[in-house]
Amino acid sequence: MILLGLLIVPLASGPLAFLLRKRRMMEAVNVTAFAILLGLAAVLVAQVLRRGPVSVLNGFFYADALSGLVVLLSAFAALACSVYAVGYFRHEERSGVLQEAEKTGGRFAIGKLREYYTLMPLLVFAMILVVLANNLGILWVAVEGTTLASVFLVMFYGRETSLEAAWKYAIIGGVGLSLALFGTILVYYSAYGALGTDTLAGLNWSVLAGKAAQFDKPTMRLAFILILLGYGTKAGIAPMHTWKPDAYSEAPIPGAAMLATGVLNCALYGLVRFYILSSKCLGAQFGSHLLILFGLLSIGVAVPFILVQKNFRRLLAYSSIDHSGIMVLALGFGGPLGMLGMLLHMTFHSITKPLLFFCAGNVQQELKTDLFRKTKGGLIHSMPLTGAAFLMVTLAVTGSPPFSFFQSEFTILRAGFSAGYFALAVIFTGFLVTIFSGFLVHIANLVLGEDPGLSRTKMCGWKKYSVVVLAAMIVIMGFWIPAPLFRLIQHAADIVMGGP
Amino acid sequence: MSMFPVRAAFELGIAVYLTGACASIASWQKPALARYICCGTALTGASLEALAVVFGILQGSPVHWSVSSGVPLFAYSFSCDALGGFFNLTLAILVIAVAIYSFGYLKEFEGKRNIGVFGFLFHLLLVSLTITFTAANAFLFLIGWEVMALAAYGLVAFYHEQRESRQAGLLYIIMAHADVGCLLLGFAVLIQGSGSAEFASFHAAAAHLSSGRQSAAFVLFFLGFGIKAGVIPFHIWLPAAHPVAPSNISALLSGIVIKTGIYGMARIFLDSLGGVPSWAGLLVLIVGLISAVLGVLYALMEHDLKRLLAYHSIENVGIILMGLGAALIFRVAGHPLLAGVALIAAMFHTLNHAIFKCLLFLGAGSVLHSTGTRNMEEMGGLIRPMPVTAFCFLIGAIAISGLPPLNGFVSEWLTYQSLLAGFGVTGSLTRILFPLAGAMLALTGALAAACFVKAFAITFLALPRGTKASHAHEAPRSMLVGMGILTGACVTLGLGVTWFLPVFNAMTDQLLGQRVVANLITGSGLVLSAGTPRSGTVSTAIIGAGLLILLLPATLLVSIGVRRFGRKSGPVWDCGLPGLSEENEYTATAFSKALRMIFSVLYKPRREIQTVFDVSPYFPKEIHFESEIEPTFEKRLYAPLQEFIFRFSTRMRTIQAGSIHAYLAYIFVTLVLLLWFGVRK
Amino acid sequence: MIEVLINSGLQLMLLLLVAPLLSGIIKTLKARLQTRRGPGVLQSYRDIFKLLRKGMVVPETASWIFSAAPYVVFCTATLVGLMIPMTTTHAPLSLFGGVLAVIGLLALGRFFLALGGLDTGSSFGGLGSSREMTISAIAEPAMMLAIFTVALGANSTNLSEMAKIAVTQSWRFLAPSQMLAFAALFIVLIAETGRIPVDNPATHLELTMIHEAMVLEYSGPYLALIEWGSSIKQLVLMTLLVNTFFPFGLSSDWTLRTVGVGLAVYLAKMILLACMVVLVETANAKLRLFRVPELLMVAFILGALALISTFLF
Amino acid sequence: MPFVPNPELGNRIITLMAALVLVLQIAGVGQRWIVSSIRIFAVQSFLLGGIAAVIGYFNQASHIYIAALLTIVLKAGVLPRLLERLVERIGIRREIEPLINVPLSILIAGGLTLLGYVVAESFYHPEETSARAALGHNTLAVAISLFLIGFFVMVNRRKALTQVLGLLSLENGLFLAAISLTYGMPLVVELGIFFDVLVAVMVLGILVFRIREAFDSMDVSKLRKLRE
Repeated sequence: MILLGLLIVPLASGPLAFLLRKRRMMEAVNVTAFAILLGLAAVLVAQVLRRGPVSVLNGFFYADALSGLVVLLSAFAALACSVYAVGYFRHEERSGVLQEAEKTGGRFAIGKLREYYTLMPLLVFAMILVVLANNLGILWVAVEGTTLASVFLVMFYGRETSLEAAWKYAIIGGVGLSLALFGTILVYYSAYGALGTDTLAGLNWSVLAGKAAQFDKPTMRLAFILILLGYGTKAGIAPMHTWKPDAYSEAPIPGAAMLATGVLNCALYGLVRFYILSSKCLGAQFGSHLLILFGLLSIGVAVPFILVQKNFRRLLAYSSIDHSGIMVLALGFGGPLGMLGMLLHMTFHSITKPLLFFCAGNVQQELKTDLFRKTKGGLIHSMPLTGAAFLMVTLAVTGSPPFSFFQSEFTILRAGFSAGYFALAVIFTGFLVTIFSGFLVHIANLVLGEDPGLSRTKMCGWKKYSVVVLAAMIVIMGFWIPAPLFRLIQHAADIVMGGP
Repeated sequence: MSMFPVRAAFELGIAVYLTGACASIASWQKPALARYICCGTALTGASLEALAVVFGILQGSPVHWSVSSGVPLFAYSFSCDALGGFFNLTLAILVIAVAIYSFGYLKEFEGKRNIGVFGFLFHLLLVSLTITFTAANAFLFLIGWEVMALAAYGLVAFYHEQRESRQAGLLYIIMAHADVGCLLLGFAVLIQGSGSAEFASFHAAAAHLSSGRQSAAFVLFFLGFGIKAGVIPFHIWLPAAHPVAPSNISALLSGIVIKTGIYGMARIFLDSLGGVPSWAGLLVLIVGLISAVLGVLYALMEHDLKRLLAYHSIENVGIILMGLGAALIFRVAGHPLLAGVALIAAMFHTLNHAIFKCLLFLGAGSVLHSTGTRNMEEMGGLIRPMPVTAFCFLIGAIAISGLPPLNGFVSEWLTYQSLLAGFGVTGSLTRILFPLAGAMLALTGALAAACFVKAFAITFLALPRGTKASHAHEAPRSMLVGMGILTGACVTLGLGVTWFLPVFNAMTDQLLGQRVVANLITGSGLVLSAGTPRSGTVSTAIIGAGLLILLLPATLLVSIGVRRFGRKSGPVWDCGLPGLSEENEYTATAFSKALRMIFSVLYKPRREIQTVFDVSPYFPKEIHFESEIEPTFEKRLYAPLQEFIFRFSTRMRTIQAGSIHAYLAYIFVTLVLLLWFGVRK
Repeated sequence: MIEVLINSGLQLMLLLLVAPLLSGIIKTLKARLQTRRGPGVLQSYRDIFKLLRKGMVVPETASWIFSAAPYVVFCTATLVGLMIPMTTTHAPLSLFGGVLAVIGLLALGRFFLALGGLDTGSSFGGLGSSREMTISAIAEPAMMLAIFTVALGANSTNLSEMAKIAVTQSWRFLAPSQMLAFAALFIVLIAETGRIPVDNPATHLELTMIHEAMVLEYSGPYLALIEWGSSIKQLVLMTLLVNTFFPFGLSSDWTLRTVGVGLAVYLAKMILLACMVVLVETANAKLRLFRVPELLMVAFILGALALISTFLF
Repeated sequence: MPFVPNPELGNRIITLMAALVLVLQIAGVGQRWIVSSIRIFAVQSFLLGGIAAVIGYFNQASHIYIAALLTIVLKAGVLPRLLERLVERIGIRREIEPLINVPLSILIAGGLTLLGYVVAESFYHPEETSARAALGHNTLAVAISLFLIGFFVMVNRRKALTQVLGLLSLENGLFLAAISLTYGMPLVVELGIFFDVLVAVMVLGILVFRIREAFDSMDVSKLRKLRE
């Protein structure tokens, strides 16, 4: 029941917003819907923790701890983004950016707002569907759905560059998802012999997971390669990452934040599901090597671009590439520690990344540019809260203790050592240190420095509190993770290890 | 007698620090209140910590406890043992002095700088330092370690409006993060061996480490801790970062923050790692030697007072490492007694350096506070307006130059003795190294004395070299009290060393399994001995007393003469020209010129003289003189590295040149390759 | 305790009295070697006595550091003298400070003297201080190496212990390591006492003077203390040299005869060393300042060789 | 007595049609006219629908008929019509020179076909002699080749529209794999995929149209503003 509720709430609130005429109403619907969604997700998690996997409609929708975790994170990110979006779009409207985007010459920007408040719930719906679908084919359909919804978010502002970004995103995403579909078909094929049935359940995760050991092995190998490339494209793993900087820098901030958290989680979720099948069928070794290769490559590719970055929105995208690389690497290192590290990382990432985007958004709205060279530094004088939060979240996102990423990265490092990848762990650490340096230099030069004499503007409450609350959560999570949440992560890690 | 509640006092101290942090930031709009809170809580917290540590050490057995953490993977376990306790004690002493000093020092900030933020970062630094020295768990240790670096970064970049501060802060935090990376890997090796992140588990598990792993761990830890301690060649951040921070912070940075590296080495090399490879001690010794000599040589060329002091920190860390390296060598060679002496030498020098370096930085802070410049060439004659500061600085200068009878001499003496003892107990080739190291230590000491003659004389003596110096005034009383405490500590630790040394018994017992201090004290408790029978002895107390006694006849002689034949004040001999002015005075650059010429191989000095004539070349209108030395490590090591990385990164940008065909091609090629290699039978 | 006090008292007297005499002897010998008449052996006593009876002029620009320096120079030199075995192997304060304390205390004196030189604000003072500190800095390692060679043989840095060991092995000085170390220490002695070819104690030419430049502004009793202190320092260093390497005649007990013989042998050895110093001074010209490091480098190499040869032979 | 279709015959027919599809795909690589490309795609899709129908017929898998019908209606009918209208509205008919010239492109396409066969080879189980296995072996190679060549077209072509066509023909490969390997996916999935493809083409169509409006060109190699 709760599963249906999780799907219906965003699915209904999108069209509802489309029908509304007042900005306030849309905002209210959006925020309320996502607040309810988060509540439902929490209930789902409680159920999963208490009773194990939940399913409805003959197992058409299915949720275990892993799905519960990802739903919770997606719902959280959605709520955070919706709260911030209220302040963000009001500012955009005030400064006339939306009106310009609408190209109607009108004073009102209600069309653009309607577009956002309709698309966003649909995107969230697709994200939730990815996670709750039992059928791996439906999972693919839903991932494609997230792409389609987010393409519109990327071209939201209608600038030439937005179109360019949207095109690249759509084409590269399209190719990637075709690869994933090919992989899904092959999984079905490899399972064909083992299952022998032709029913709907033939692609159901709950069925496949039990029999994965009997799958046809060569087919599974090909299937995993294709899935890795496919969902890897969606997750932004190098060398399929190229769309990310463009899309992230063009979408409106809440949309970009959603891409970087929710959508990324969905893609990784898909990857993880197939990884479990592959490791049951082929043993962990085959998948591990590929995942380590791509994970390390992603982190490595992010390094030079972070070092010589000129645009702080693109900087965030490369950080996202770095983080998805870390998660893939963790999956590759494997073992209980690797899985735990990966899921911890995913959790922390979903909480930290939105704040990073919000800070960047605040700065961009204030300075009307996203290029470093057009900023004079010294933002701390005119925007003390954003400036301090930006510095803090930069430290957090680059894995500096005491912030929570340190826990996951430390765990991942231990996983690497346990698996015997000493040299790789050294390279990994080297990359992390370099990324830290590059990132911090950029942001410190932006935030600190002489007062450039900007007027000190008052931040509206929606923006302010979304920043403050997230910042507080990041600090707290560094020292304390709620016990149920940790249990959930632990269960999810067990599932990734191949447990029930 | 009931036991003193060490844990409670310790935790209360931490709580006070944390409260201080929060209260400071909360009261940022009321500067005066923030100042009171900042200094008051720091003082209270430090006193509590000092109590906890002193009783912890006195009660003998280490206190160990765990706080259940919200992160089930990691435990927050603390241990107040002899080694950590000693460093915590050092910290507490410094903090007490600095807190009192800051009370006056921060007054200047009111209305100009945010004291709330300062107090927040300051307390964060104190908490993290305390935790670093008390953590009994790799995870907690790393948290303390990095928070310390971050807080220090905030304080180094506190004057972030100045480009110099910003750059220095970034350099600092980048190096600090690199060292965290090394430590992370090092701990990962240890944890891999023991299966737990607790320090206590490392020691037992280290016995099963393969020698390759052991060496790898050693190198990683040495890199990590070495960067933090500022050993050459990882020192470049230190002279950049320490001078630009507010002076009370510089004092803590040089006094105790870099000592965390020493602490880490002692903790890991002597305890957690079980045994170190046989070459390890030698490596530490040689690196220490190089740091000591080069550190002081670079210090000599500085005329920025605080940079000069920063370079001396490198030198002194080198001296400490020489002792530590000797301790490692002796331990591997199976001489726990000698190892104990060497360890005490290193640790005592750590404490001493903490005290006199803190004192000197506070003194420099007073001067900066009063004159507004760090450039020694603009100072001079400050001994008249600032007599107390000058006296304190002089005591610090004598102590840091290793001159008897102050504390610097004692620890260097112990270091010499352990180096000499090394000749007798080690194998053929290495034994030569010990006396050579001793000779280099002598060179270091003498150069340090030269450097501090320069620093003190150019700053405080003769005539003011500019208006800034001539309008100087003495620092407020609280600042003087802060310095006075440390001055007293220098003298007390120097003259009363034999009473202080038993503190080290617990530490050598913990790390080496032997209480060695009894061997170090003879002659009815007044004389320090080098540990072995017949070896050298010294008594700073008697030397001090002897100097005082001999002063008597000398004073008598002079005062008789003066009373009978008078004492006049007159102008200085100025070669018959009218009056001596500040332009005639010797400058810091001139003072070090001889050494600059002698060590020109190292310095590669460059100088440029431009003369502007009006009519005749015999009457120059203006002469411009420019002189600089080559910053070898920056220029030859770090700059090329940085350039390489950036050039590489810039070149890498072409892979993201906007062409969707290229992007698709990446995926296509990856697919084809994977199909070819991954699937083919 | 009493014994230490008496011993100290006696050695103190010896120090204070012999030091100016030695300076006088060196001056006279030098004059004779240069076929001059010279001022006479007692001239140094007369100088000190005269200076003590002069009024003094203290520069206006100087602070209390200027006044403190002469005391420190005098006291440290004298205290060091009490740590060194002169006529007996028992130096009175030997237990309270070995060779490291000796070097340290001398450095303390030098530290203050250099400060005193800079305190006046005169360029001469700065020049002298700079040169003095530079030369002593590079002399120090050579000195340490040479002394370590002996100390390692004796297994102690305690001068009395070193002397006692040396007395028992009277022909040890012929060992290559000892000869090399002696040579090294002799060069250091030249440098430390400010003699040609490192410094010229008899000049007031600004280009060449080192020690004299530092004390240029001192007058009256202060100058007396400094001169006296310097001559004590010279005596101490020379004593150190002869008694470490040629410990003949050092009495190891307190009978009148051995002490008497000890004193006589000691004086003879000092005069011999003085002759050596004078020979070197007369036979050489003063080196340019920047050639001095080369000389000291030679000393350092000699010291290092000495060390290596203890290990070889 | 009911007519029992001979699977052997079915396999022959399917293999033949699959080969034809592949030939069309390679022909698409060399094609310069956009409208011709669209028509080639339409014919290809029609053939695929045919293959689906044949498989359905010979294996009595009735739900494949639905897929076959959908393919023929959507991919061979609606989509080409939509694209042709778009071409008319935009008014660009000819593809400019691809990045790699035509002969070399065709050579590469041949190489990719070879790769497809090599990859498919690894799935060949000699011990398994069922008709499905043999069919799978043959058509999988074709499917992989179709996929790779479609991908190559996307890399190679400059026009936005031809990239879309590449993407569509690439998906044809998937379809071939899906029906021939496993006699189709579960129906719900199949429908979902069709729906998605339709929406994707519409989204891409909108994008093509807006790009044409904004840049006055359909040449995607000119979209190079967003770069490092």
